[in-house]
Formats: sequence, structure tokens, C-alpha cells
Amino acid sequence: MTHVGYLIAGWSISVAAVVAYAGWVLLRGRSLSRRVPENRRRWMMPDD
Amino acid sequence: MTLLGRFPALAGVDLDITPGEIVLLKGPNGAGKTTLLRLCAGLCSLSTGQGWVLGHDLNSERRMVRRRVALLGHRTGLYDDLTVTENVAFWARAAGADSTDVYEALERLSLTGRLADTRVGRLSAGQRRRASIASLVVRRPELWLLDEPHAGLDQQSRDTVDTLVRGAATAGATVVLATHELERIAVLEPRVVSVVGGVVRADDPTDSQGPDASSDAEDDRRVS
Amino acid sequence: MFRDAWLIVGKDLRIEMRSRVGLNQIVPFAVTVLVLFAFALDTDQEALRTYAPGLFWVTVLLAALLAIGRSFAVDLADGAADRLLLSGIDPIAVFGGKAVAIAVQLVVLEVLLGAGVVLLFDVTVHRYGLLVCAGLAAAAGVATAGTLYGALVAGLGVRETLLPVLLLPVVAPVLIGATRAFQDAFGVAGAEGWAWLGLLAGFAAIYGVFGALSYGALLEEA
Amino acid sequence: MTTAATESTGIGDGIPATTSSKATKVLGWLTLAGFAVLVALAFAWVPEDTRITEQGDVVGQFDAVRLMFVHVPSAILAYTGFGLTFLASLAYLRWRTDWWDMMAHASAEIGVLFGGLTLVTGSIWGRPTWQTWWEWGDVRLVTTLVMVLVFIGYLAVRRIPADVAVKARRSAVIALVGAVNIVIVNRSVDWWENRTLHQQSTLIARKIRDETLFTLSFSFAVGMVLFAWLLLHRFRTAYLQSQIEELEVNEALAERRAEAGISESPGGRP
Repeated sequence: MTHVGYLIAGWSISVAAVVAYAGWVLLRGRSLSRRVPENRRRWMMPDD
Repeated sequence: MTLLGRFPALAGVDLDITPGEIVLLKGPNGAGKTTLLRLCAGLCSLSTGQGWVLGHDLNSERRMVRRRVALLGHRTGLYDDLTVTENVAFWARAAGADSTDVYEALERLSLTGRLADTRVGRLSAGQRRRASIASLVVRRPELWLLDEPHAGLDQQSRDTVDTLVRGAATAGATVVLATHELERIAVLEPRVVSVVGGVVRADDPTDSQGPDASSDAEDDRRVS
Repeated sequence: MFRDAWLIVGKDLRIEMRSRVGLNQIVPFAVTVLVLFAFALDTDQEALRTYAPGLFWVTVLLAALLAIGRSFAVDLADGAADRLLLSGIDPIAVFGGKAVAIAVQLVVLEVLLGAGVVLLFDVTVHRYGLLVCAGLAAAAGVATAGTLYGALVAGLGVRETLLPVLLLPVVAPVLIGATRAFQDAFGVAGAEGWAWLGLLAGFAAIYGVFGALSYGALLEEA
Repeated sequence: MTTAATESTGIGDGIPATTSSKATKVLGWLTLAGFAVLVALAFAWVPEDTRITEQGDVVGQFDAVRLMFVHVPSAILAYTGFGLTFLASLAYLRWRTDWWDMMAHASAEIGVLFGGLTLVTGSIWGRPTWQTWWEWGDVRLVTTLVMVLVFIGYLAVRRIPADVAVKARRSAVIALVGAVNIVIVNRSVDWWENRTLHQQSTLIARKIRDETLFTLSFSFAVGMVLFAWLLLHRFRTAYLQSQIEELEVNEALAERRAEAGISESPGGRP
């Protein structure tokens, strides 16, 4: 296989960036969720 | 309700003002007097509730309100690098007034002679305030909104402000002012309205609306 | 409406003439940038001549940021911006007036800087007509886009840093077009100068229309 | 991290404090599974990109072609994000609802993320293929760079503490101007260098192997699912933020009323 270094760099940077961003959004969503009463979080209502 | 950022500056307003009235807003600093005046000028928006100024809806016709009122705030609204005459002439022409109005206004606020050709940046606080008032007089407003018009002024300029208020009222304009100089204004027999904690209530028991008419979510502000 | 626009033009230009901020600060800044470019390119007269058009326009853009910021700072300094809202002047007239005033200042700056480039970088002008037209069109483009973005960031508190971030990517086409047109006018590269002039004029027209249409919505608030 | 709460199904044991829902969980697992398949396809199934010229030389991208499966979907997601921001901003200016404002914000952020990744992966691909990290003569590259810069500025405006409505309106105008600007930049850069290194529409113009084509399409699909998952979570975060701001306003309002000496209940008087 040629260009192994480039392949590893390209794929891992992409995965790392998306995972980091997703993690940041999820964690922020979690900490914000705790401060908002349940009835204002519509998507978590059981019958949604 | 009117929000300043996330801070509710006004939390309940229930006020009716009839044309030609002089209304004195009384209350501690930070109570919402400035916001109420800016609201009446069409410079703030209502977050909830309704209001009318000079027959225009504050939610949808603020542009109509703006051109018919004069707001004297803490800032002069003048350009430091222009002379008094240039400043007054600029605002006069912006309002469609002509040069005779400019000289008349300068005369009324005793801004004649050398003073008229001085750059605003070189004037004293009192002179700047007078120049600011002159640039409002030329607009012939139907509603005057004066925020602390006496603050930081010398004796002569204070007298000028009183004369202006009296003159405006005699000419049929409505005047709403917030000031700490209660005894100066008392001779004009204004209607006193108290502003506390963002809630505005008329102290005068002869007010047309009873206290029940006010509700939390509604601003009801009429100047017809 | 035209009367109101001219009123704003006259007011802004008179303030600039009185305060001399442009002459005492912005022009010296721009000339300093030109001198720094010469230092950066290591006294290579040939390189300076080749790159003079690009260096000239980068300098103009940097100076334009200051002029645009200044134009809005003057209104915000002592509450005149609120007065403009209360005056009932049509927002389109305010936009047009401010843009024309900024464009006039930019043209003056271009003339002074152009003289600087001819003297310092040793360029010779081959096509005067193209030079003048491109200079005017680019000034109009930067002024219209700048007035729109100046109003967008006015009163947001951090406008000094925000304006460059927003405006510079947007005026990149002006830099490309004006540089190409000047390369042709200076005879340093065989670009199709008049075609680039079309791009500059189109840019100014698009931002002129866009600014005029959206200015009302931007000023509506407080 | 409190992982226990999110792993549960969310029904019956109270409402967990997350931005997840049934829909996002499905999308999330789909993304992970799709990504695993994509890796397998990209590295095990797709053959290296080679051609033999008339002179008998072997040319092509070789294994660097496998970078396409992150680069191309990134570019598509970036443009999807910015396109959505443009539409949401238009919709905001038309209807003035917070929903569209939050949608514009969420999609712009995701657009910038993938726009940045497009530039980085493009650079990494360009080095072995074009022998350069950056090629100014390529229109798409330069356009994408300017577009990402414009939307970084957009996000900077969104981060300024200011009145919600003021910020929403100004951001919307910036997004509209930014989108129009993309077209102008694209045209001017095209004329600027009347040549382009980029493969003109790779999918049609040149012969492309079936395996590569299929994997590229598959990577678009995975990318779109990932986009939807990110957008839902990001949008809900923005929504929570606005809810918290509203709660704070209500609190401050109650305080303000207490200051004035009236009770909290509507119509009530001391």
C-alpha cells in the first residue's frame, strides 16, 4: 500500500475532529439539560 | 415587558397620557425610567404587551413614532467636530426644517454670537446640552421625552430647560420627563408617575385606569 | 431621498475634513505599510515593480478598514446614531450617503498612495483611463460592502476586531479584480484590464443593491 | 462522564438529561455501523487508482485515492451545512422565529467543521497527488477556503453577547451576504487563474472504477446520516440554551417585581 502516512493522517484527523465535536456537543447538551425542566425538553417525552 | 439584553428593564407598565400633559417620572436610579423614555421614542422594542404613542403601535409602527418625538438623553446626539450651527442645521435639514428655524432655535437657547460657530467638542457640558436641545427644537416634536434634562447644568441652563418645558406645554406638545429636580418642576404642576423596579404606576388617583387593568405580561402605554 | 443622502455625505465629509483623522492617521498608516512591503521584499526593485499592484490594493484594503470603522465610530460617539434613527431619514439614504462619503475618502487615499507607489516602487503608468476607472470602481465596491458590514457590526461592542474578520474575505474579489486591472495599467502583466473592471463594477452594484435593501432591517432595531 | 444515563432506553426510568432521543440513537448507531463498513470498503475492497498511459507508464493516485472517501463527503457536508444556513437565514428573515435562527446557527457550525476538514484532507491528498499542499490555481480549493473564512466570521458574530433578536437578524444578513459572496468569489477566482488542477467532475468525465464509485456514494450516505445526527444534537443544545435564557429572564422579572413590591402571580396586588 502506498501513501500510508497520508492515509493515516487524513482519516484519523477527520475521525478525531468529528468525535471531538460530537463529544463537545453531547457533553454540553447534557450539562444544559440538567438546568432545564423535563417538560421543556419535548424530544425526551416518552410518547414523542 | 422590555428586555435589555437578558435583563427585564420594564416589568409592567400601565399608563395613559393625554395630549398637552406634563408628566414627571419619579423613582430611584435603575428603576427603568430611561428605558421607558426610549420605549416611547420607538428605540426599544416591547418583548410582550402592547403600546401606542401618538396613535402609532409600538410593535409595528415605530418608524412613524420616531419622527414625531424628541428624546433628550444622557448623550447629546451631536458631532464634536461640527460647530453648534452646523449640528443644529444638520438635524434641522434632516427633519425638513429650514434655516429660519435654525436661527430661531439658536436664539431661544441663547447660542448666538461666537458660541454658534464653536465646535461642539469645545463647549462646556451645559452649553452642549443647550445645543442638543436646540437641535431637537427645530424638529417641532409633538412629544418631548426628557431624561434628566437638568443633570450637570449651570443655573442659566437649568432655567432654559424649565422655559423649554413650559413653552412646549403651552404650544400643545406633551412632555414626559424624568428628573431629580422635583421642586423646579413642581411649579409646572405635572402629573407624577412612579417607576419602581421596572413597574410603572400612576400615583394620581384620578388616573383613568384602575390598578386591576395592569397585568404582568402587558405593557399598556398610550399617548394619543 | 437624494437630498437626505447628500446631507449625510456632506456631514460625514465635513467631519473628516475637520477632524483630520484620515490625513493625520490613516494616510501615514497606509504609507508606512507600503514602506514595510519594501523592507519585506528586500530592496528588490524588480520585485517591487512586479508586485506593486497587489501591494497597493492590500494597503488600500487595510486603510479602508480604518476609514469604515471611523465612519461608524463618529455616529456612535455621542448618541448621533440614535438621532439618525429618530430623524426619519430613509435608511437607503443613510446607506447611500455613508457609502459615498467612504468612497470619496478611499479615492483620495488611492491618489495619495498611487503617488507613493510611483515614487517608491518605480512603476510607470501605461493606461490612465483603465487606472482611473478601476480605482473608482474598486473604491465603490469596498465602500458599499464596507458600509453594509460596518452597520452589521456597529454597536456590537467588539467592532474593531470583528470588522476585519467579516469584511476582508468578502472584498477578496475586489482585491483580485483591482490588482489585475492595475497590472494591466502598469504594464507589468498582460491581463485583460477592462474585463476585470466589469467584475469590480458588478461587485459594487451587487453590494450597493444588497446594502440598500437590508439597511432598513439593520437600523430598525436598537 | 455519566454514561449510565444515556445508555438506558429513556422510557420508564425518568427522563435522562441528554439531547438524545430515539431518533438520534438510531442515527448514531447507523453512523457507527456505516462508518465501519466504509472503512472496510475503502481499504479492503476498492483497488488502488492506476492507469497505464500510451507510453506504458503507470500513473494515477495509487492508494491516495482512499483519502477521497473522507475528503469528498466532507466537502458535500460543508456545502450542505452552508446551504442550510442560507435557507434557514432566509426563512428567519421571512418568519422571524427562533427555530430558524437556531437551525441556521447549528448548521453553520457543522458546515465550518466539515469545511475545515475538507481543506485539511484535500491538502493531505494534494501533497502526494499534485506534489503540493496547497494549489492557488484551483478554484474549488480557494472558494472553499474563503467560504470557511466567511462562516468563521459568522460564528464569531453569533458568539457576541447581544440582544437575541438583534444578533439573529444581523447573523441572518451576514449568512445571506456570505452565500452571495461565494458565487462572486468562485467566479473571480475562476477568472483569476484560468486553469484548474481539480479533476473536472471526477464522477463523469474520467473513467472511474465501479468499486470506487460505489464506495464514494456510500460515503455520501454515511455522511448524510452523520450530518443529521450532529444537527439534531446541536440544534437541541441551542434550544436548551434558549430555554435557560428564558428561565433566567423569568427569574430576573420576578426579582424586578419583588423590588417594586408586587406579588408574582398575574393580576395580584399586595
